[in-house]
Amino acid sequence: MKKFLNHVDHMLTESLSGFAAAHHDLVELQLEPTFIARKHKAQNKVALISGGGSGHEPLHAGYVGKGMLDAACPGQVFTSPTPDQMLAAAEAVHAGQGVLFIVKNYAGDVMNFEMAAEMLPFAHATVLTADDCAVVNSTYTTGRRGVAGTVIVEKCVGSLAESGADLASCKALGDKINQRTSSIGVALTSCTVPAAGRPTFDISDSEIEMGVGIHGEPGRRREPIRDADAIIADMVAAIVHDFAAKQLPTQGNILLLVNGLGATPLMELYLIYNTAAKLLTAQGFQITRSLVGNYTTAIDMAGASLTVCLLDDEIQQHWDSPVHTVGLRWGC
Amino acid sequence: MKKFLNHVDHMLTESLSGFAAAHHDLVELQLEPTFIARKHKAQNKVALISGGGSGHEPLHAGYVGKGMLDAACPGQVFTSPTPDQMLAAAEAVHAGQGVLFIVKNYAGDVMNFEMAAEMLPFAHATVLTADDCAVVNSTYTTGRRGVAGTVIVEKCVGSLAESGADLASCKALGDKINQRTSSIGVALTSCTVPAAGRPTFDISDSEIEMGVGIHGEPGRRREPIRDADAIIADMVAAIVHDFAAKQLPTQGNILLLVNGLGATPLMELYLIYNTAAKLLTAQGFQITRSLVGNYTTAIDMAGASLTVCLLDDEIQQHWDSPVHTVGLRWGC
Amino acid sequence: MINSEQLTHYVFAVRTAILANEADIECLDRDIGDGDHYINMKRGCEAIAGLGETLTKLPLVDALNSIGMKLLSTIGGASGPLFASFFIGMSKTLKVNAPDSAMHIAAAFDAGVQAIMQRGKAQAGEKTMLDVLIPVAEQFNSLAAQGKSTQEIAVILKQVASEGLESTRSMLATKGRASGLGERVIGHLDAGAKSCQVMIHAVCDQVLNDPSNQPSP
Amino acid sequence: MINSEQLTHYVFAVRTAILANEADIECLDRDIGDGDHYINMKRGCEAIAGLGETLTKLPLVDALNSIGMKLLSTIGGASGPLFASFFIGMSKTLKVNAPDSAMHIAAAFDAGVQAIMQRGKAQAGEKTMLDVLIPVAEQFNSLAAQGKSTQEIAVILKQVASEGLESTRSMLATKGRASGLGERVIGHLDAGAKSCQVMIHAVCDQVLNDPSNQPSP
Ligand SMILES: Nc1ncnc2c1ncn2[C@@H]1O[C@H](COP(=O)(O)OP(=O)(O)O)[C@@H](O)[C@H]1O
Ligand SMILES: Nc1ncnc2c1ncn2[C@@H]1O[C@H](COP(=O)(O)OP(=O)(O)O)[C@@H](O)[C@H]1O
Ligand SMILES: [Mg+2]
Ligand SMILES: [Mg+2]
Ligand SMILES: [Mg+2]
Ligand SMILES: [Mg+2]
Repeated sequence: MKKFLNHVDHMLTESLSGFAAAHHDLVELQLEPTFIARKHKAQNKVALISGGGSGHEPLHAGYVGKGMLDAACPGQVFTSPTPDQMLAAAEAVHAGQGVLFIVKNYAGDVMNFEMAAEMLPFAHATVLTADDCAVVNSTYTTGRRGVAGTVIVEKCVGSLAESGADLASCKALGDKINQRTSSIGVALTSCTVPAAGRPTFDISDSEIEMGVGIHGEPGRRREPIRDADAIIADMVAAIVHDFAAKQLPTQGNILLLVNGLGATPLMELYLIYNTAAKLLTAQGFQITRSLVGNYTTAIDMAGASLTVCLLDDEIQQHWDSPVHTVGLRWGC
Repeated sequence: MKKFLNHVDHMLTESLSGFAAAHHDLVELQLEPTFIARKHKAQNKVALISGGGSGHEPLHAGYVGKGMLDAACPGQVFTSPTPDQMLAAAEAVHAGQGVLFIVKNYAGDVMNFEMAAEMLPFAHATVLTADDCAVVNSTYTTGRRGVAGTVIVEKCVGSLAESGADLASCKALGDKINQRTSSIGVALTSCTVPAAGRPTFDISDSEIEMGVGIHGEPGRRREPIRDADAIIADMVAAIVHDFAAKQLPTQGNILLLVNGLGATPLMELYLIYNTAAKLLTAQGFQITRSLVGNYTTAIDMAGASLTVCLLDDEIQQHWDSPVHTVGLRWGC
Repeated sequence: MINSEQLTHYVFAVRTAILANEADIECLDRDIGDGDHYINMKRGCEAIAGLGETLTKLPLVDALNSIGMKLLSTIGGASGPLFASFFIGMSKTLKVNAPDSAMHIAAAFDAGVQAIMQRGKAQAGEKTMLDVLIPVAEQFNSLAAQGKSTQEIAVILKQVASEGLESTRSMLATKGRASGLGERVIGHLDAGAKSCQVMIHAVCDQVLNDPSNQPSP
Repeated sequence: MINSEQLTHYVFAVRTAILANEADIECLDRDIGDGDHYINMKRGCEAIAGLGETLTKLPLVDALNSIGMKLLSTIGGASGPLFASFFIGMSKTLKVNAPDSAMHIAAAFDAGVQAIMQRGKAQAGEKTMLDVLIPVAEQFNSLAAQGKSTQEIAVILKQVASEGLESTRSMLATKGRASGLGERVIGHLDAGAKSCQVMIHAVCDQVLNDPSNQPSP
């Protein structure tokens, strides 16, 4: 393992301290328990709090700020944060209109946020994101994982909350976006969890993992590497299939997010975008919004995910509204 | 080599096409010869054109837009673009006030831009960036390389040009910033040039390359890997030493840029920022502006560079002014 | 039957055992999970060991509750809330029935396991820690009801824990992170089940070595 | 002495030789450069080969100029403008002196090398392609002045090119990308020098095999 680090036990705190120092105009770091909150507490709006294991940067701390989250609770690397973090964050950012938790659907995140919610002295609701269509949704599994689509939920619900909407409306928009969003990821290499000190999985130079999440879990299947176009065609097909399974139209305006998992150069992400956009357009979609870059990562994994969100006027309006965070900024 | 690609000969065009498609509101791609220009041609201002080998994304195409470049000429991977590209770009974006080339100081870039300049039918000037202090500047070498500090030059000169300043003033600001900026890079791994198909250099798990540029050239020396703090202390010392050698004060307001070389997770970049900021503050600097992320990359290299720019009111004002490009956006 | 001082001994024995099984535990969560289970367990064990003296001085129910709350704010991930629920559940039950017989302790253990099932919405056969914990709880109840000696109980529960662990090998995962992997999990043991087997062995060994538990000659 | 048809033969011979030396050339630029020199040379060779017929039909000076302009817009990097300058420089000189003697060709070659020196602001001894080209140009001039046969000249220039290449091994680099590496370049050959040696050998071998150049028996 080669990383810039001093001691593995201090890595997270040192990194969060650097984050808070570099962006002291935007955010504030609290330790013990750990959370990142907006520098200037928002008034009289639903407080949006997310969190999850670290290693997905800029998710979630990078999305704290005007028009998006009020606070983020970073756990250890790939490990859900703990309820005391969420309670302290809620205490700090609650602004009289209740708390909305945005939680990626993993057993650990769900249970920790659930226990926090049970102890929370404020009105609250939770949006569970579950956009990963690599995991077959059935009563036999804990359900689909939340991956890069979470960024879209955080952005749009953030915008709605900023406009003064109530808790129920915020939850409803989050649930709607989640329902209209599908993602799928592919890995060329494993990531290395600092505490583990070696790659989570071994993979040869001629193989890829199709259908990976964002924690270095193995994907649905291992397969030989092929031309990018062939890989992307499979990914697009999986998303289109998922749209059909969810009874969503496979045409209309979409947001296409090509997300790097950490170690993939922009040059490759744009090549992926090029092919995916052509295939989705041929399918009948209109790509009216795009995002390309590292928005939901898996530490240092080489790989990428595609996310398609079926837009409507409401979602598109909230996507376009001003946002000022470390990870997303426009309109101000 | 594992990359998302179809055929190595088409990679660049496919990637540029994806870039142009994803950002069609901002930029336009021309092929044969290849350049990226602003979607909406700027009027009555000095035209800013940069370019260089590909593989450094988002540099330079990602910095085309309002408040920054008018056009960028991407060469093959790590290979300077050719004069015909620069001439065509100049033809397309010249707006009556002359052309300023912003060129990173490499033999190839210098000579190709020089030949373009010799053929250019417009008033023109060139700013050569040479911020890499790993290369000892002496009459015996071609001089220092231009690396991540180039982003600061492009941002600030872009702002000045947008304000209507003339060619000489734009060149003067670029030269001034270059003079007040020092960078140094370190690599944990090599990058892989797609056409070569394998890593440019071999390096063991216990070594780093100190003083690398952005092309996978070996650095000044290979050394054992140490704690991040120890590595960063050496990098900060090199920059402080360079400031002294340039007769710049080693105190005052600075912009600190922690730049990822492509495969380094944000978590590590912020850890680096944390240590570098402390050391520079202890040295007497005041960090009044910061930038952390992948801004000038070396394809898929794991590594990072530090850039320190000594601010003055003029530079800071132009750094803060609105910019709307793919790679940098604020204030609009 | 058990007091806070003994509990503290168990805590240290568990920590030693988890640390000794680093390679196995880590490997299992890397194979079909995300590789953090060992470090999560270690962080939890260190935190509880850090309570040390404090635990010894508390009444048993409070000590158990403290362990649960500490784990809740320390481990995170899936295993954090589950192990926390276990200790909080045990504590609640012992508040009603003082731990003055093996049956009471077995009942408390069972309540802890129920709390895990509730929190995780899981049952036996889903390739989780419950495949160790449920059979152990059942056997514990029944052995205690049969009036078996502490020694006998400890020997049998070790055996049951190991069988439970082994049973996860052939299972499909339907809960937790491994549930995304389909058929690929078959042939692998579950990491959380391994931790539970290791911890149960550590406590049982402690019981077997405790002179106060030796059958009178 | 040389016409556009022969030039076209040389072009193809050069391409074949560059492709045959892929591993060596690529490796050298990877060791102390940025690894693109082979692919740059290949791209240039393919582009010129692509001109094919067109070249044959042009007067020699125009053919040389076309090669230069094509290389300029195809290769990029450091080697692009340098090789372009070489051909454009040669063309300019031959416009003045028609290529009707070995001396005129040697003078044109020399002018090409001068153009490279001017464009690159470099001299002999800086660990670049010039360490092959300058001695070759000098020897070419002097052998032609001595009235040596085409055959003799070709044999000797091959030797000089190889020696020039070898001479770069012990040099420090003071121009080009390798100049950033200090002492670390010692022991490595320069990639551009290698390409020049390969190209000069290819042209000389072509000369040696051309029946019209055979000494009458
Ligand atoms: N719903 C559940 N019920 C019971 N045990 C579970 C459940 N989900 C996960 N587990 C257990 O937790 C273990 C994983 O814990 P850990 O690696 O610490 O957390 P995470 O899965 O969040 O990375 C699994 O091996 C499994 O035994
Ligand atoms: N100033 C110069 N004068 C002469 N030759 C040079 C000069 N700079 C570089 N070279 C030659 O160019 C070669 C490198 O070419 P290439 O790899 O194609 O371009 P780049 O260095 O831009 O990657 C070097 O090996 C060297 O021989
Ligand atoms: Mg985890
Ligand atoms: Mg190059
Ligand atoms: Mg785990
Ligand atoms: Mg090169």
